[in-house]
Amino acid sequence: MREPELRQLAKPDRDTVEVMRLKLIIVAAIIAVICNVDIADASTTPQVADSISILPPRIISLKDTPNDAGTSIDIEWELSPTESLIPGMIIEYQVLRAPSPDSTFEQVGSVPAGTSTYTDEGTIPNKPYWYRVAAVGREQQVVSEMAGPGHSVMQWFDRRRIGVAIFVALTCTLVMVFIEVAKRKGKMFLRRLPVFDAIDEAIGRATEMGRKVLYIMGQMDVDDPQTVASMSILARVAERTADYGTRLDIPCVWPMAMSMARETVKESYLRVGKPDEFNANDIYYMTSDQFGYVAGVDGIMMRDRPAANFYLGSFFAESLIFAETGYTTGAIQIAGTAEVDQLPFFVVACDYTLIGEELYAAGASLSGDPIQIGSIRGQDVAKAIFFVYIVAGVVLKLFGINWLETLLKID
Amino acid sequence: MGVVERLSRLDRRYIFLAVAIAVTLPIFFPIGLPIEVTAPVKQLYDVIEDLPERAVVLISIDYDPSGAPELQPATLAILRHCFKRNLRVLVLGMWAPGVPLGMKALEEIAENEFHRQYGIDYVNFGYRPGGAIFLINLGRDVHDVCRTDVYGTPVEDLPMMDDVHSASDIALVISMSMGVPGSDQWIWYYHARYRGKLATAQTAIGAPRYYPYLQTGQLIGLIGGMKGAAEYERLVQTRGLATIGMDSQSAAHMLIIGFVILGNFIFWMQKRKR
Amino acid sequence: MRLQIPLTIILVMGIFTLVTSFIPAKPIADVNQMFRNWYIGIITFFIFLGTFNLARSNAEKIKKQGRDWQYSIILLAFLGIMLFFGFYRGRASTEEGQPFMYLYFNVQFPLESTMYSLLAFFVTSASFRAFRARNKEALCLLLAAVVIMLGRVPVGTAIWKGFPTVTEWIMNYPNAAAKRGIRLGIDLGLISMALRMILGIERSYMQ
Amino acid sequence: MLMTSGPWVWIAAMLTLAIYSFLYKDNPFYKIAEYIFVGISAGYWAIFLWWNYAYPNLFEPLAKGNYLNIIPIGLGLMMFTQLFRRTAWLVRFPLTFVLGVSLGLQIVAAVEGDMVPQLRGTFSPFSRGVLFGTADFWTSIGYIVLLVGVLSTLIYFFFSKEHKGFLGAGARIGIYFLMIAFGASFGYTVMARISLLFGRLHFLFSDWLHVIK
Repeated sequence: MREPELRQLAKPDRDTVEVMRLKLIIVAAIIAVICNVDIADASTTPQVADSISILPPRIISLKDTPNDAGTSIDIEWELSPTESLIPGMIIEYQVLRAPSPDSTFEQVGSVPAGTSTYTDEGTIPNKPYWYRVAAVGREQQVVSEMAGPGHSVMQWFDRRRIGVAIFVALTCTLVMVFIEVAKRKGKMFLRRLPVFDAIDEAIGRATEMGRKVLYIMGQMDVDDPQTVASMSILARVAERTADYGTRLDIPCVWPMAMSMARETVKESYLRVGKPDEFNANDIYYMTSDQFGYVAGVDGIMMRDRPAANFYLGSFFAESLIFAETGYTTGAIQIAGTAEVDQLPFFVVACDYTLIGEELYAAGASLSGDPIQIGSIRGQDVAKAIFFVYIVAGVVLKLFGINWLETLLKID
Repeated sequence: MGVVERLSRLDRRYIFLAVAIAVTLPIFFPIGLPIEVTAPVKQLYDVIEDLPERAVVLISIDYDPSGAPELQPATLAILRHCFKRNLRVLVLGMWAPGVPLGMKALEEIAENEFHRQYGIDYVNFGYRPGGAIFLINLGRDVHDVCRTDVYGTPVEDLPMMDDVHSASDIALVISMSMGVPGSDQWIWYYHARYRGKLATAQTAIGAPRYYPYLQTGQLIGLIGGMKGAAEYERLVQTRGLATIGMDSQSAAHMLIIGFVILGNFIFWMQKRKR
Repeated sequence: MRLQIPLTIILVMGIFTLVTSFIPAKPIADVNQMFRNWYIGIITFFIFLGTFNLARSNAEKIKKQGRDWQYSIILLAFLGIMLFFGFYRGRASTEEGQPFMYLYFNVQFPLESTMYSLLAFFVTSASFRAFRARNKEALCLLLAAVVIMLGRVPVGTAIWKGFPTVTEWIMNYPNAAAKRGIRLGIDLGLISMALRMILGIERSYMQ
Repeated sequence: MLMTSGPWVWIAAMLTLAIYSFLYKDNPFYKIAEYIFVGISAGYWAIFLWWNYAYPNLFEPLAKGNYLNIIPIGLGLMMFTQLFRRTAWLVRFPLTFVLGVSLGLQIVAAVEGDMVPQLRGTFSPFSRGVLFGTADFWTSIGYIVLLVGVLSTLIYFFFSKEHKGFLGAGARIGIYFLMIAFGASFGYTVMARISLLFGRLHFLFSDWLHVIK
């Protein structure tokens, strides 16, 4: 805290500081004479200083607050000269407002001494307002001249967020364009992820051992895209279990996700021609409480000892509890999540892990649906653009050109 | 079966037992590893050291029992420091489940250890709802937003509050915080309006986010997690919960590293055999 | 009708929310806020439906005397107790000192934090079996974990004063870099999935 | 006081031990604790959401004459049509409303809260000073590592081409970064986990058994 003060004194306008100090001494001396007190005390005790009158502040501008709903006005004023003459005499500034010049002014807010701006956040768009600012001391207050009228205006676009808007438009357009391309061109190439073989292997082993497959689709409901991505993988897993005649157990956190899973699995059983083997009761609601759910699933693992555990979707602190309990029961474990904080635990404790975006890509790739694959292609192009953007940004910065960075600025 | 073979099939329950022992033993047999005091903790200590006697310190209990292992030790250490320096303490909180924690802390330190008098040396206003709005009003008029204390006593009957009316009568605010409402509100709605000294204690997860506020001077001190609390305990020269906890932490961390080394040793031996 | 109207709702609501987040003007902002409040309100019904489902499935289990049905009685009893004490004095029933809060502090809270603290055990067992230097990648993982662990506790500082500094550097640079890369990918995956759902291309969530 | 009176401490301690017994093996005590937990938490959340969201946001305003709130309440009640086979499709109305609002918000949040600041943060620290030695050495190295790390991790998540040649090399580096990050995060969270266990053990030894102060 000491440093800024030093810097202030070192500033070129040292003269003003000196002059002010001189004024201060004079004023203090006058006060001392009037009140008959010791000079040394005078400049530091505001109670004494209150016996002379405060000079009023002066309003400089009334402006509409930019980029808002049109419900606020920025007020700026010149500080009362008293503040620099007798520090501590003014305690705060009150901002007063009236709907017309001759109606009564009411207080809308206050700021501590030394502050010269205030945003009045309670105005009606396009309505005129008049303002005064009062400097308030311990026993007296002085009101500035009236200023006005000021208006607040609605804005239809938040200009500070232009960079965000551009990137939203860019990514959305890329995805949509490549979905269209995929519709016309048919299937596109997508790198094969090693997890596909792992899925088959895990279900195959469960069948051999005559144990069931446990599928957990995470803590979130269908409004989390990860849960929906998990569904496309579930469709493939269910096809396999239907094929092999292995039981598929799905405890759910949310009722909506539960009915979605039921529908997905039912369709898969239908596709491989075994609709009779579908058992809706294997897909059931457990609880929406995080650790209540963990306690329940751990119980299932220990009692039924499923041979393959899938954890695909959004996971939180329970990730490692699942993975370690599953390991003790000897299950092959396949995980995938876009929750960055939980990835380390899955990577360490599971046999295969889909990292972040791979969760989304795996579903698309497994379904073989050209539309989904097309949107993955769109994501890839976006990544390529990010790559170029970053490289270009760094290179330009080294030449002192900053606009690529400025575009991304959000205040 | 060789040793390596047997170790590689080590029952996990022995690992669990080892963890329980590593965390428990230091509770009974402290190791007392030296704890380096970091600057943000020392800063807060110095500020409290420099306060004039009988100055008022406000401690805001903005956490619930799940934050208690990390934040309660810090609360105790700060209370101890305040009473040692003969300061007056005003306790309140913006988290309803935190009230019992504040009461417990005062009982332990103010009553049992320092035998201070309630209403004269310290007061407890319990849970105060309203978040940001409450803080704005608090700075303006303490009596208006704290009409009765946690036991239902009117504020007029608490002698300590006779000269505590607004922000300018409070020498220091310390927000013990694990989320919202908490330190953010104290910074944005209290400190921004009324200035005055403000410090915070945070959980280990939350602490890194507050370093920038230290640089700008909005915070005059920061206690991060159990480690920060242990540092403060060292400064006030007590062996509190956090100091014991840090021994447990050291033991548990070393145990894990030991298991990693053991695991790799087994792995290496098995690979060599093949 | 069964498909067209829902698809229209999601399209209109999705596009409206997306576009209007850039429009600060008051009438639009007010409507937006209203929709967000409705959203929170409707979401709460998801939980009510869940609670209902839970009660129903356990009641059925007791009726059919399925496996572990005795435990379901305990579950229903505690659910009932909690609901009763949550409502019996109106809004005041969740204030401090009420039975509802006693149950929260002394039953739910210890269960929850104990369950959470199991992680301390699992972190250790996972480190023992999984942190093995099978290849260079695994070695990186292992070394990073060990260095960071040493940098966090007094015993690490006692071994070498530099551990905290190295810890901070790893957290701030290589760790931040990889997380940033993952996040950028995840954002794209999320946007593309959300967009497909809004446009009605992805409709697997509809039963 | 809520947390120290006799019988309640015993209940909390017994439940704590019941959960820990699971570490030895599954047993009836754990099962009892498990079912209590599921029951009580379901009740807690229903009550919590009712008094904190549904009641103040929907029903109270409705009682005060804000009749527009009939729409969300109606949509919410439609959730229960799911219980009957013939009306189950009506769930689509509240579901698509919720999805529309939530997905729209999520797209903007992903770009504004994550994508744009992350992109910016990658190259904003660069200046001539960073590369040509006026900044602190390890900080300069750090920024370069950060840049390489972000770019190579991006390459790792490239799905439309096989990872060969330039992409292959980039992805390899990306994997190393991922592994360091995962290891680091793992090590970093150990402390918080141990704190939780310490908290529980301390509760048992001090509040329940009183063997330590």
